[in-house]
Amino acid sequence: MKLSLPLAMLLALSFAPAARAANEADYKAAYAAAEAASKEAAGMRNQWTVTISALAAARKAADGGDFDRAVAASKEAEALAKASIVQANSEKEAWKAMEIR
Amino acid sequence: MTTTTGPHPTRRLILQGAASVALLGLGNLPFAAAPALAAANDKYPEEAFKLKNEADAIKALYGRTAEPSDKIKLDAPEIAENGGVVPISVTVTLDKVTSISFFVAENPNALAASYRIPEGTLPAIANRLKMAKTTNVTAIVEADGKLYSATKEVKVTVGGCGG
Amino acid sequence: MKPRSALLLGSLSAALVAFALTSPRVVAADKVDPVADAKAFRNFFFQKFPDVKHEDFVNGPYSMNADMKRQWQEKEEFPPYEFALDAGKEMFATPFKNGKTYADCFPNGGIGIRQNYPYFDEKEGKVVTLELALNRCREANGEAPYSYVKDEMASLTAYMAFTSRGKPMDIRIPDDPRALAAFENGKRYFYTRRGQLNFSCASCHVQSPGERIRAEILAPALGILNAMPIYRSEWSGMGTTSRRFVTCNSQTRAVPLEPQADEYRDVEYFLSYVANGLPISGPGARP
Amino acid sequence: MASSIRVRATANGDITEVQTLIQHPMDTGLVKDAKGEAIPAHFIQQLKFECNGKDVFVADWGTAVSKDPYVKFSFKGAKKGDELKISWTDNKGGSDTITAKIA
Repeated sequence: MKLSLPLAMLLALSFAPAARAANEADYKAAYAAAEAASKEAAGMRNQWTVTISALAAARKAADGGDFDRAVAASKEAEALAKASIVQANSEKEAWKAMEIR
Repeated sequence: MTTTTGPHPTRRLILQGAASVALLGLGNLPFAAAPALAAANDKYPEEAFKLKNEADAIKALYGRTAEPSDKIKLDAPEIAENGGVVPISVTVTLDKVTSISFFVAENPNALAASYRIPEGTLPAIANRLKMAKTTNVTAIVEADGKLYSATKEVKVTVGGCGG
Repeated sequence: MKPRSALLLGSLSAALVAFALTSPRVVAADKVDPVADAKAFRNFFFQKFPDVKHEDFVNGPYSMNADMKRQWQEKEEFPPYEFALDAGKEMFATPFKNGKTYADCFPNGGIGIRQNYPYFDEKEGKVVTLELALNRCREANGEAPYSYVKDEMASLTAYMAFTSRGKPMDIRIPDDPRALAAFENGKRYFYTRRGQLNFSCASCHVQSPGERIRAEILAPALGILNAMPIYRSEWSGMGTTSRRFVTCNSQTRAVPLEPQADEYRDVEYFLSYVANGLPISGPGARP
Repeated sequence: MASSIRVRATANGDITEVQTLIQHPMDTGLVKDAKGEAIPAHFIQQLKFECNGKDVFVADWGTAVSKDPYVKFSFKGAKKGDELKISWTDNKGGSDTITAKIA
């Protein structure tokens, strides 16, 4: 039982900085970044359906005022959009390896 | 062959009597006793189609249980290509067959289809049924007042009942 | 969902990097040679499936699995696309408001010509598919175009395919750099991985035809469009080539392009050309 | 409007083989549409075949019969040119009838 006290404090400390709830401004910034990446992927005609659903989830969460989830969803959307861009770029040459010759 | 108009039950029975006599003329059919009443009525077996369990449905439709018979060749795929369209057919080498029905054990309602085989119609049917999931398909044949059955498992990967 | 997709994301980018490194052969910008490509493409399938008769490849999954083939043949006795076929025949004969019919837009009255589609239109400098030509015919005669993924278009192409049944696919590539570019673009699209699942058409239809993906047996890419349009039990309805491309994209979690986008027209051009000589078997029935 | 019933009846010798395909949704009532509401059950309950004034085949169908249902059977006692009357009724009181000549 004695050990758990410092452990609990340690945990609380590590969470302290992130404890501040995300607010609308954080969401707007995260969402804008995600949307930009998504548009770039669309420009390369290589969008993923999961990016779009993550963006929608972010908007829905933000509408509900849950900015923590909205930011998280925006970050996920951005990551997915970026991955689809990496895929599009790498496939510019990679497809030839699969071609039947 | 008498061609009377206005379809109603009594006309059907007279016709059947007349038909079997007429067919006698063709000489290839033994004189058949009037077909068993249980499955000859015109009424749509509403109750049987509502029952979930196969045994109850068979009892509701025919009033007794069936015994397996190797005279019923039940043809169904090993793995259904799609649960919504499963081609199932049956060929029966019993004689005086009056009714054939198909049951899919674990469908929402076990009884899928029931066919009445009047005099002169061959006891062989092909149809396409829906199957909710991997389960047994059973063909029940009523011949000369007795009930026979054949069963085959059909694997289903995509359920056919939708929803 | 979040931890799982992050994990998937990590593994995906790692795989991509590894993949890019391992492809040693940096291919010199070789000249586009459709004839050689087609020969290599067909030999790949003929060698991979030596006991499948060449013309049987157009039957897709049914050329790969005997039990499925039997179920298909039973369905073919009285196929579910019978209604689309009759509807298409009727629509083909019904004149537009201006009195013209589809027969006036197509060579030979639209009968027995499906095997020449898609073709490369030298005026437009692009590939024109049968579905596109049908809608252009409607618009030229003051009628609203049909949706590329709905039943009306499927009925028309079903009837036109039926009138060409058995005829060998006969796609020509004129000696025009834009046509060669379209063929190459189609080939590129066919082999390009897309969607979060990171599949290309080839991942399923070249690497693992005959195997199952969830409930379905994968069709070989050779002759995969010869049976279009198809009645799919899964859709319990007709599907045009456009509908098939769009759904395939979304199944790999890639956002589909608009129907009849250049890439779709070019990949149809590529897939049809490499299937030259194999019989038209549309309209088809599929799982 | 073209009939919902397609039929092929061919006689060889004394046996006539009949194949029928009927255009009908055969909804089970278990399927939900895009908006999540259940599509009400709508299926053919009885399908009758009459030839020369006699019932040659009667089908009682439930919700487990496939969409655009198909059935094949054969019967004796008819010949080329005879008329085969086919009629169905469904659970919503819908129905259709056609008469086809045996080929």
